[in-house]
Amino acid sequence: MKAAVIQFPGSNCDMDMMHALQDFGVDATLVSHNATDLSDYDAIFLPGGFSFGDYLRSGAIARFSPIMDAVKQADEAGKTIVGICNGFQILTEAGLLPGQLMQNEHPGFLCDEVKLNITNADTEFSRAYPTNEITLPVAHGEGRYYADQATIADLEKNQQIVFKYRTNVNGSSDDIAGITNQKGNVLGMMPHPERAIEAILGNTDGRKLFESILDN
Amino acid sequence: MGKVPEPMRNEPSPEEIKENKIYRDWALTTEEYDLICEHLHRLPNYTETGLFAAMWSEHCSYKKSKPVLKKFWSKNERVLQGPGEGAGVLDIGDQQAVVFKAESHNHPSAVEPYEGAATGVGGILRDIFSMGAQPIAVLDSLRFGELNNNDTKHLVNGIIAGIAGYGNAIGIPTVGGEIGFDATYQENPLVNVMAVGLLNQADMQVGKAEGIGNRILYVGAKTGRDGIHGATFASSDFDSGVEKNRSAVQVGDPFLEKLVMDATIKAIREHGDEIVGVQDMGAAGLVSSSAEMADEAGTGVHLDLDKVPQRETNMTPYELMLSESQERMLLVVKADRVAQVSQVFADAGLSAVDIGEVTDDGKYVLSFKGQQVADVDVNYLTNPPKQVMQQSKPQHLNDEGNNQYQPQITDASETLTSLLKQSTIASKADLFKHFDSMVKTNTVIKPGGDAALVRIKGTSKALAMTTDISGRYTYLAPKVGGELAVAEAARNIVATGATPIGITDCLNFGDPDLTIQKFIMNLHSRVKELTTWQKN
Amino acid sequence: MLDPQGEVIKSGLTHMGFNKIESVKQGKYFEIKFAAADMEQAKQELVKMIEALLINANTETYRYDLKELED
Amino acid sequence: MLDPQGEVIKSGLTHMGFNKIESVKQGKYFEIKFAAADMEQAKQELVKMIEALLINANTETYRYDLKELED
Ligand SMILES: Nc1ncnc2c1ncn2[C@@H]1O[C@H](COP(=O)(O)OP(=O)(O)O)[C@@H](O)[C@H]1O
Repeated sequence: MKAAVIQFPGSNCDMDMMHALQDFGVDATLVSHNATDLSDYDAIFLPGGFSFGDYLRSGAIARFSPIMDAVKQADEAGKTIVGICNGFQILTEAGLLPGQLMQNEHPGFLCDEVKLNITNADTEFSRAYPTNEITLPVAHGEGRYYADQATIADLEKNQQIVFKYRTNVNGSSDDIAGITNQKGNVLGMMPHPERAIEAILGNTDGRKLFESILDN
Repeated sequence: MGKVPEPMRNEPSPEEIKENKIYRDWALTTEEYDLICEHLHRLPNYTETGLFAAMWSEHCSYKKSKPVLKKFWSKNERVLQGPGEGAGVLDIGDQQAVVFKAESHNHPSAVEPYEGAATGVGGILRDIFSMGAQPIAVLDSLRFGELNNNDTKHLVNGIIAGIAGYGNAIGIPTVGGEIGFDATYQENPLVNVMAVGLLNQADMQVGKAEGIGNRILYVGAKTGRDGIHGATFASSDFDSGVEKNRSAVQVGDPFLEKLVMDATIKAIREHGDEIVGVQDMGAAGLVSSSAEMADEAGTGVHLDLDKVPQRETNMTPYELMLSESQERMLLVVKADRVAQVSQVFADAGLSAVDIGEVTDDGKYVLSFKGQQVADVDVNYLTNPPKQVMQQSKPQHLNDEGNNQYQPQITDASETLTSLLKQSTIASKADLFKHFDSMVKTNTVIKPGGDAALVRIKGTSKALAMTTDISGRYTYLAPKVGGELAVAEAARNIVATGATPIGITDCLNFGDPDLTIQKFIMNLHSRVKELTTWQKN
Repeated sequence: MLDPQGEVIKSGLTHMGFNKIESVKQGKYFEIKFAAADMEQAKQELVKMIEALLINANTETYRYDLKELED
Repeated sequence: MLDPQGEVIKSGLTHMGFNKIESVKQGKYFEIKFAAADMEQAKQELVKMIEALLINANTETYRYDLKELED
């Protein structure tokens, strides 16, 4: 699998994502936000961080980067697209995923390990998980997922919700931690699976997410 | 020096400076001022007086504490760079080195908790990457007044948010630290931040302006009026006093710093041989960075101030030289390689501006709007006459009684619970959860342990790091307090299974006095002991 | 619209002793200087900027004031 | 004052093709409903709230509009 990790100015989990992908033997390349072509890649990863300082709203400015047209084309081609944390924020701002990420209910950055339920174990991002309960790191100040009730109802109906917080740490609607688009090829999530792939760091619950993607 | 350029019209003349002893507002003594006049064979103008005041301040020159600080035992086979540069550097094998330093940002944080703490993180990170190292961790060591006070809560919230705001955004994990509360710190919180970096030894940079004709490049944020202390007569374009006061607050921009950091490290890796010196602009910004680099190399510097990127209009040479605007770096680059080095910054959307050159005459020369506005000796400017510290034993040490305090414990479990309830002892997890401690995916032991442990990817090594203060002990008995701080830090390191290999100290005193001397002499012997013991 | 910050500020003010607060809303405010041929074009440009970037229409609304400046 | 946010928004807009932008400043905006005996007292309360909590006097300035509402 050839993967692209998009580097926006202010991305700071780009190298972590590269490290994780390489750990799984993926041929991963850093691609600048100024690039315009992603046709060489099978999967696109939008990493965490503070693109453009997260000034204005997180993800708001990044979504106008030249690379985003190529990301949209990749979506149209049905390629795998994953946005983690800031990447999720960019995908919602860009309209590739519904809803919006807002400031945490209790304002302030939160770095912790949180328990999640896998609410749809039949996606290309969750298929390899043998259990429904996992723990992943979160690190965000604007991770409160918000969408209007009709949108939430649609997400539920279409089984687009992949991860829910067992304890809602940021006030997200419907406890949502991660969703896919309707087609199921685009995933956005606030928790950081790429921080949970090595035993030495104390958590390997992120591994199955990468394995799921690689199994496709 | 010809006709006075417009922005400088309101500045006092050299005679007025002498007459009204204006230099004293900038903490230059009359003796020092007289020495300067004697050295120059003329009266220094406003800009020059400002340069000397800044460079001869204790903050920049350590003119009082240096003789004592020299006593530290700072050499062994690991030490690649001891005191004197932006940060200390220790060999960790495999052609790698660890770079680390701690710095306080107490006063700015007391005035403006969020920005004060945030810019403290920004400043210490620049010290690390200006050596060519990639910052890998931040630690913080904080002291506040008692927590039952609203002002303290305001300071705690602002300072924690400031450290988080800067460190999280720039993507360097805050992996450890400590927080204590004591009424002593009621209006004077201590905000000490430490940064640790990883260096490929081949990339090591020092702040040296070598090579006659080499160019001086300015990178990063534009210069504004932030952080300019003292009487700024020239700022009469402000319409109100309030406005003027505000301009003294430094505001951090972690987004810009990340761009500057990444590009500087890249430039050093790709053009290390053509980049002769790198220094961040910290205290006394442009003057201290450029003058120190020239002094280090025994050269002179000529800067063209019209080229300095400016955020505000009508700035004077004094303001440009002394501004403490954040996120700025100075690079000395071989004259024929300016284009290549500048390109690295341009690729990151930054501009590297050529603002001057290295000269052979040992002079510090500034030009502004076609005039020469300063001309002094670099060496004289950067090396104030050493001062012997006033020595007198602090009163509270004289007052100390002989009777030993013996606690009376009637109900041990109650004593225990009341101890655990003390804010200094209670868990700080509610505060440090605001710090991203995991970004970069190297943090093996996160906040909450004894020391933080950060692994080095691609090797089987990890670095243990901790910060400790023993304020109350040091106050009561400087010698024992110093010993205990070193010992506690060492214990924390050892508890992770690591071996202590180096110490950086960050001493927050009032005015330099006897305490420092005693404290340092003693730290020195303790450090020596520890390292000797480690070798055996 | 969801405004957690407004809520936090309200409860902060109430704690500080301002006890007659009914509601607090908070939002962002921008001051943009830009060149345009005339007021009509300026208005169109401004609305474009607002809707494309400055607000997120999911959760935010806006109002604006347009003023002509000498140049 | 330095306004990094305003700077970045400005360059964002410029990249998007709005190329005649001279400056962007950004700030916060609050709408507070509260009870007071009269306009004079309301004004005093408001200024107190602003200076005590809403702005950071070191880095921010403010202006306000006060309007009477029916209850
Ligand atoms: N301000 C802080 N920033 C990061 N980590 C902190 C901070 N304060 C405390 N910690 C973490 O909590 C641990 C325990 O703190 P403390 O109780 O002060 O330690 P000690 O065991 O040294 O008395 C520290 O080692 C550190 O990992």
